[in-house]
Amino acid sequence: MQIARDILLHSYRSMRTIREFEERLHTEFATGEIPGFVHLYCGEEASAVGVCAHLGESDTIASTHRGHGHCIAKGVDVEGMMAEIYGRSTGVCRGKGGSMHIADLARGMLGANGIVGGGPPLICGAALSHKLLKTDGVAVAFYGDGASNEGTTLESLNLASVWKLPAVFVCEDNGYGEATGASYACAGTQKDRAAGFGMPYFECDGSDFFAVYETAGEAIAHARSGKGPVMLHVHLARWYGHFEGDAMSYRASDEVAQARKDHDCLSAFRTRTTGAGLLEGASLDDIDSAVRTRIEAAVQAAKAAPLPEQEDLMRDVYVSY
Amino acid sequence: MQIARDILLHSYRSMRTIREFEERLHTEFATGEIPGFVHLYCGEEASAVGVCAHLGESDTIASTHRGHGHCIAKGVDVEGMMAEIYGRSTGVCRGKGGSMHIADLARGMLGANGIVGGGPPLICGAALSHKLLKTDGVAVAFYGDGASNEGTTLESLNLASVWKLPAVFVCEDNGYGEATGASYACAGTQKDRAAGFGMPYFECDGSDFFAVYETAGEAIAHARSGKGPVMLHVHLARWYGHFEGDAMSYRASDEVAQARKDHDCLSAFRTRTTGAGLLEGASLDDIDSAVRTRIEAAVQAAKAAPLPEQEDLMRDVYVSY
Amino acid sequence: MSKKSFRQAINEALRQEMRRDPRVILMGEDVAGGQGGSSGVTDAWGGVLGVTKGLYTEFGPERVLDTPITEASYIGAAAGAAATGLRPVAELMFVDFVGCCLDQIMNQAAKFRYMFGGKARTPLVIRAMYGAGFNAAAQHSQALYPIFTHIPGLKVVVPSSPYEAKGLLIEAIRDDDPVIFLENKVMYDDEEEVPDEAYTIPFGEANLTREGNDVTLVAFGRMVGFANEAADRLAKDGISCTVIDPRTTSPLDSATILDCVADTGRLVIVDESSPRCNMATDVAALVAEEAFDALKAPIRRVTPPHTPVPFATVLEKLYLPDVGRIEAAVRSVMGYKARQEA
Amino acid sequence: MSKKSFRQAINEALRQEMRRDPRVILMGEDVAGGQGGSSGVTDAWGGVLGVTKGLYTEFGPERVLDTPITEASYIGAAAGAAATGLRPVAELMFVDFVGCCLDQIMNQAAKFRYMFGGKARTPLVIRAMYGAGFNAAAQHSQALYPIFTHIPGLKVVVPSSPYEAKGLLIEAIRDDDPVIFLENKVMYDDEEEVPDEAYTIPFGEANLTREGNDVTLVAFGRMVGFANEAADRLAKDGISCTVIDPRTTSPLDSATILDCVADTGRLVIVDESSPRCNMATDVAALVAEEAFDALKAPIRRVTPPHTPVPFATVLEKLYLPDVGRIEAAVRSVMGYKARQEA
Ligand SMILES: Cc1ncc(C[n+]2csc(CCOP(=O)(O)OP(=O)(O)O)c2C)c(N)n1
Ligand SMILES: Cc1ncc(C[n+]2csc(CCOP(=O)(O)OP(=O)(O)O)c2C)c(N)n1
Ligand SMILES: [Mg+2]
Ligand SMILES: [Mg+2]
Repeated sequence: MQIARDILLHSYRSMRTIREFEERLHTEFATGEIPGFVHLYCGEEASAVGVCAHLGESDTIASTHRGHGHCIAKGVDVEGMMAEIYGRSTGVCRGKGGSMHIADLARGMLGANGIVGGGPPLICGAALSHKLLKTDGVAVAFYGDGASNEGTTLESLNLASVWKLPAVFVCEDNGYGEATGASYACAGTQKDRAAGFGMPYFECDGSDFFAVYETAGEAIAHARSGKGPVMLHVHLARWYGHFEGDAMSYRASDEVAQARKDHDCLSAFRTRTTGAGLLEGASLDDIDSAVRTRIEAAVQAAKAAPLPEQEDLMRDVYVSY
Repeated sequence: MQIARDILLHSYRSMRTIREFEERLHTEFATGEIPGFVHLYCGEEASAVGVCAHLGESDTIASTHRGHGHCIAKGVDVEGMMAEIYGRSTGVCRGKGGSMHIADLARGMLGANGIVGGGPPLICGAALSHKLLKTDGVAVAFYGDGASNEGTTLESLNLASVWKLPAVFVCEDNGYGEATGASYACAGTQKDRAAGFGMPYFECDGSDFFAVYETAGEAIAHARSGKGPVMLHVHLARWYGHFEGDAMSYRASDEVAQARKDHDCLSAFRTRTTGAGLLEGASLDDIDSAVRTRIEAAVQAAKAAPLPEQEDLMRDVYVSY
Repeated sequence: MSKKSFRQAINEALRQEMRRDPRVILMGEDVAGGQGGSSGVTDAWGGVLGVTKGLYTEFGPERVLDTPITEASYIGAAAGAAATGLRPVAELMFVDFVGCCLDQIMNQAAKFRYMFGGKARTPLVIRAMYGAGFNAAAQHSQALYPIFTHIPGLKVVVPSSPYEAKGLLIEAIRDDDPVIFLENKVMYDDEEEVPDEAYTIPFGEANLTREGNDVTLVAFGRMVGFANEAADRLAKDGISCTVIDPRTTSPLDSATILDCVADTGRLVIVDESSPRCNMATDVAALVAEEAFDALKAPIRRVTPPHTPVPFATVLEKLYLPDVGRIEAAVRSVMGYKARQEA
Repeated sequence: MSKKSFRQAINEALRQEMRRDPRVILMGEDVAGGQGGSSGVTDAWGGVLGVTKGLYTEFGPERVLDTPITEASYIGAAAGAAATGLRPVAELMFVDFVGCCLDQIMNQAAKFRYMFGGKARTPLVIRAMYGAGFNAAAQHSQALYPIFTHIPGLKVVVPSSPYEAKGLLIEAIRDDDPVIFLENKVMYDDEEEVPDEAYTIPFGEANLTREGNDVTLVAFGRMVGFANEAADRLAKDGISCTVIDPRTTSPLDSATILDCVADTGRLVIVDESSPRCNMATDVAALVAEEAFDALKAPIRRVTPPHTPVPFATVLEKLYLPDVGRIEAAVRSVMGYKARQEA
């Protein structure tokens, strides 16, 4: 499979932006300045980016509590995201949502979600909009291995099939729901579940951008062509705790180190693209440093940004009331 | 497979009792004397009876809105059921539950249920009780094809596998959920769903008592032996509308007639048992007439029974308050 | 103008709005009925009590969508569709089933706009039947509007007659916020004159169905009719009542309630929902805080007891508020003498 | 007796009851933690905020059951287990997740006994965290006890301190009805003297944390502490308050509330739940009906506004009732002059 240079560069930039964003949040959280719960997507970047590479702005995604990566991959404003996480009025949600509720409907981003399994039903609706409004769009639900057991998710697989919706169910399987292993919590297999709800099943290694890109391409094309929904099962590893503050005693001491060493989507991407002469190391270096600068600026801007005002408390509960 | 004579006679009596109970309710409902919603189990008798033949009083079942058959098969008092449906104080629930809420915990009958998909989670709990209290018992959830799509049902399949519960999930597939065909509402297959949640799958023709008896025997033995939950998919036809009052315009005009002709569990049972010399026609005739007398008496008793009293309104909301 | 039943009024509202705006769609269990059936007849039911009958035939399978029996996914789908350009009217059948899908209503649809800093619009209507009196027992007879009223981000409509139902449903469909629209199942055959053309009744504007000087009655949904009857009976004894139908519990027309209490000085609230944390307590608290000065007597509530809804007819009758109990409550506040006066 | 945190008090109550009665079991998401993990360490979390830490180690996997993330099925399983011989304590983590499992609570557990004519017993406890102040935003900060209080068949406990938490939780576990036990997440590190042995605090018996003559304050959960602080401050200005902690919203100790209002004639209610159809309205309605005579001033409610819970710290502070607002409400009722008097 040939991938155009600009897509490669864009994808690398997105993955690097997510990585930098998350690593920086990890450091910043430790200072105590970031309020609330923060769930990092580090190590899973290729999934969001490989999937979203096939989506246009009018396609729709729904995300999870671990949503920063999906937001960035779908094009949500990074500075606005950072400000949101800091609870500033310049945040994409004016500081009223925080990390778990970043959304940008204008960019087809239907929201991170504090409710496990909250997204899949919404995505059935977004897919229905695409179908009835004939936008040629698809709607993509990202959800975790833990969420793959929620009734809302399972019902949505069935509903999407019954309505033959242009929906893509991306099960991001990082092996854990909080501190519980998927091997404990998920009986059977995702593959059989896909069959159980009458949809094609795709799977791939989520640390390999090229594998995700290719498999997601097929899966999304199927849904977009009107043949009904699909499931894409992405195998991943999360590099930090469930949320910031989690000591991760339930994981073998070298599990994360191993993943960082052997399953780093960014270094794999670099090795492959430079090795094959698709991209030059220098271009990637340029991206790395541009991203670093951008995130630094985003953090500084967020810290300096104004807080919400009293009137924001009562605002936007309703369109009219 | 050899089935003891007393089991055969008991099973025939149960099926006949259900049939007579339901046919009589059909007639009585038309007179306007029976309040509320009534869902008849006619045509599906062999499922409840073939499954419950393998259960003792200390095993547990949970039923549905179409619950009369399960109750009778599990040994709930028929006179008390009739009185309940008539809203009398002599009813098994003192007239406070009605058709959709008949229960008898002392007989391991955890309740009919007005909520589609309400029973499977409860059965996980009952199975957990059996497991932890070491009763050697199993817990059985009856649920329809329509209910097979509810999140509660699907989550329960997973939970039962994760906890390795002695639970049996009996999907009574009569082809319809209300006025909607299962072919429309259920994507994929029940078999793949069982696999998707890691449990063995069994299926049988629900109009054939012997098929149900045999298959349920295997399925229940598996669960009882501690090997974890199973799914039993029973193919059925319902002989009346979804509830009394349903004109059934969504069904081909001969569909029910055909089922009554070719898939009548009672006449199939009679043909087979008398043909093979297992039972004599006269014994079955005796049962038929005894049952007829019993149901007639139950109806008369129900009609003559006292109504609940004012004090019943406030009673039994809590054990103590 | 012609006599229409509550059922017809709702059907007509849906039909007219679907004709007017192609983005309005319907979904729910058997809102058409017959999909996958052996006769090939579709639009077989038009909802479990026939309220949406004929809409599938007119608007087809793209706009009248039968769903599997999976409330969480299709109510959530309705929310998702609403946030992305459609204007879905989702039918939950019995409001009692909200326990299967509350999250999608409470944490998703209701909160999108606020959580997302004002960037979402969720023009969603959820229709559902409520109420006792149908011998439908504990899981098919609840009122539950207090639960929705409690949740910021939702609007809640409880129409009291066919005329009200049509105008309020059209308003709900045109509204840009999530609206819970509750239909008392016992009222579907009630009839009255209802305009043939489309019209709207604004939310948050109470309707005074009687005006009087002695006692203010606030009643919701089916209870409005009971309150009017009680008022008519009381009038014969010279007790004159104002009867307020707030129409929507959220937003609530507090101003009208407070004005009327300022005039009458006495308040009785009639609410068929369970008595704790319900609309009767809500209105009582409003008045005890903001019209305290005007009050000449205790605020009386006429509600069911704190029990599930019983099945048997005799018990269900005892359970529900009735005209007699409303009358008695009014007489008791009329007869009230403060201890210091007595 | 020793100083214990709210977290420790709850842990100890669970441990002591599990030791006492082998039918008491625990279930929930990561109530142990570590099942299926690669390190082999179990009891890795003991709940998301460490409240159940150590119980898995003591009681093992049969009695401390980690669940998949499927609230409807495991809360329903807890109800089913309760009806068949066990005494489960199920943890819902954040009460906000009740939208995923309300049916099993509202239509199953709560109604079994009534629907089944008194033949069921459902000794189920559902523990969950509630409350704002944690920057956990709109889906992890709600109070929601009004919803449970509204539902007949449930008991609802909102403990206000470590001492209260331990005694009320032991009572809940020994109770034979379904109990919703709500823990304010901001209070887990609060400490006070708590007896080491097991003890119970009966439901439906309010606790008077202050006694005074001028104003009755009724507050729930974390708000009790705020009300006490306000009372202490007001005392310095000679305003003497009774502070009532009802402990349970269902059953509610109406008698104590009415008695106190009879003495003080003035009532302020502090409730951190959303303002419509909440406990503040519930108590206000009770008093406006049954202690009307005694009232010398309007009943004031101190609650959050009718909005979801905002994320940013500044907004969340404005959202929550605080000591200053309680003080102001008390002063306003003290300063109240009826129009006719004025
Ligand atoms: C309905 C609901 N239940 C529980 C939680 C608490 N919770 C937040 S994230 C999470 C784990 C989710 O696991 P998974 O779906 O695998 O996603 P991951 O965190 O691995 O990305 C849980 C249990 C929640 N937010 N919502
Ligand atoms: C949660 C819920 N949704 C919808 C209904 C309305 N309803 C009652 S029975 C039924 C059909 C159930 O179909 P199935 O499970 O196949 O059982 P069957 O009636 O065929 O025995 C429906 C939709 C309900 N009672 N509960
Ligand atoms: Mg995971
Ligand atoms: Mg069926």
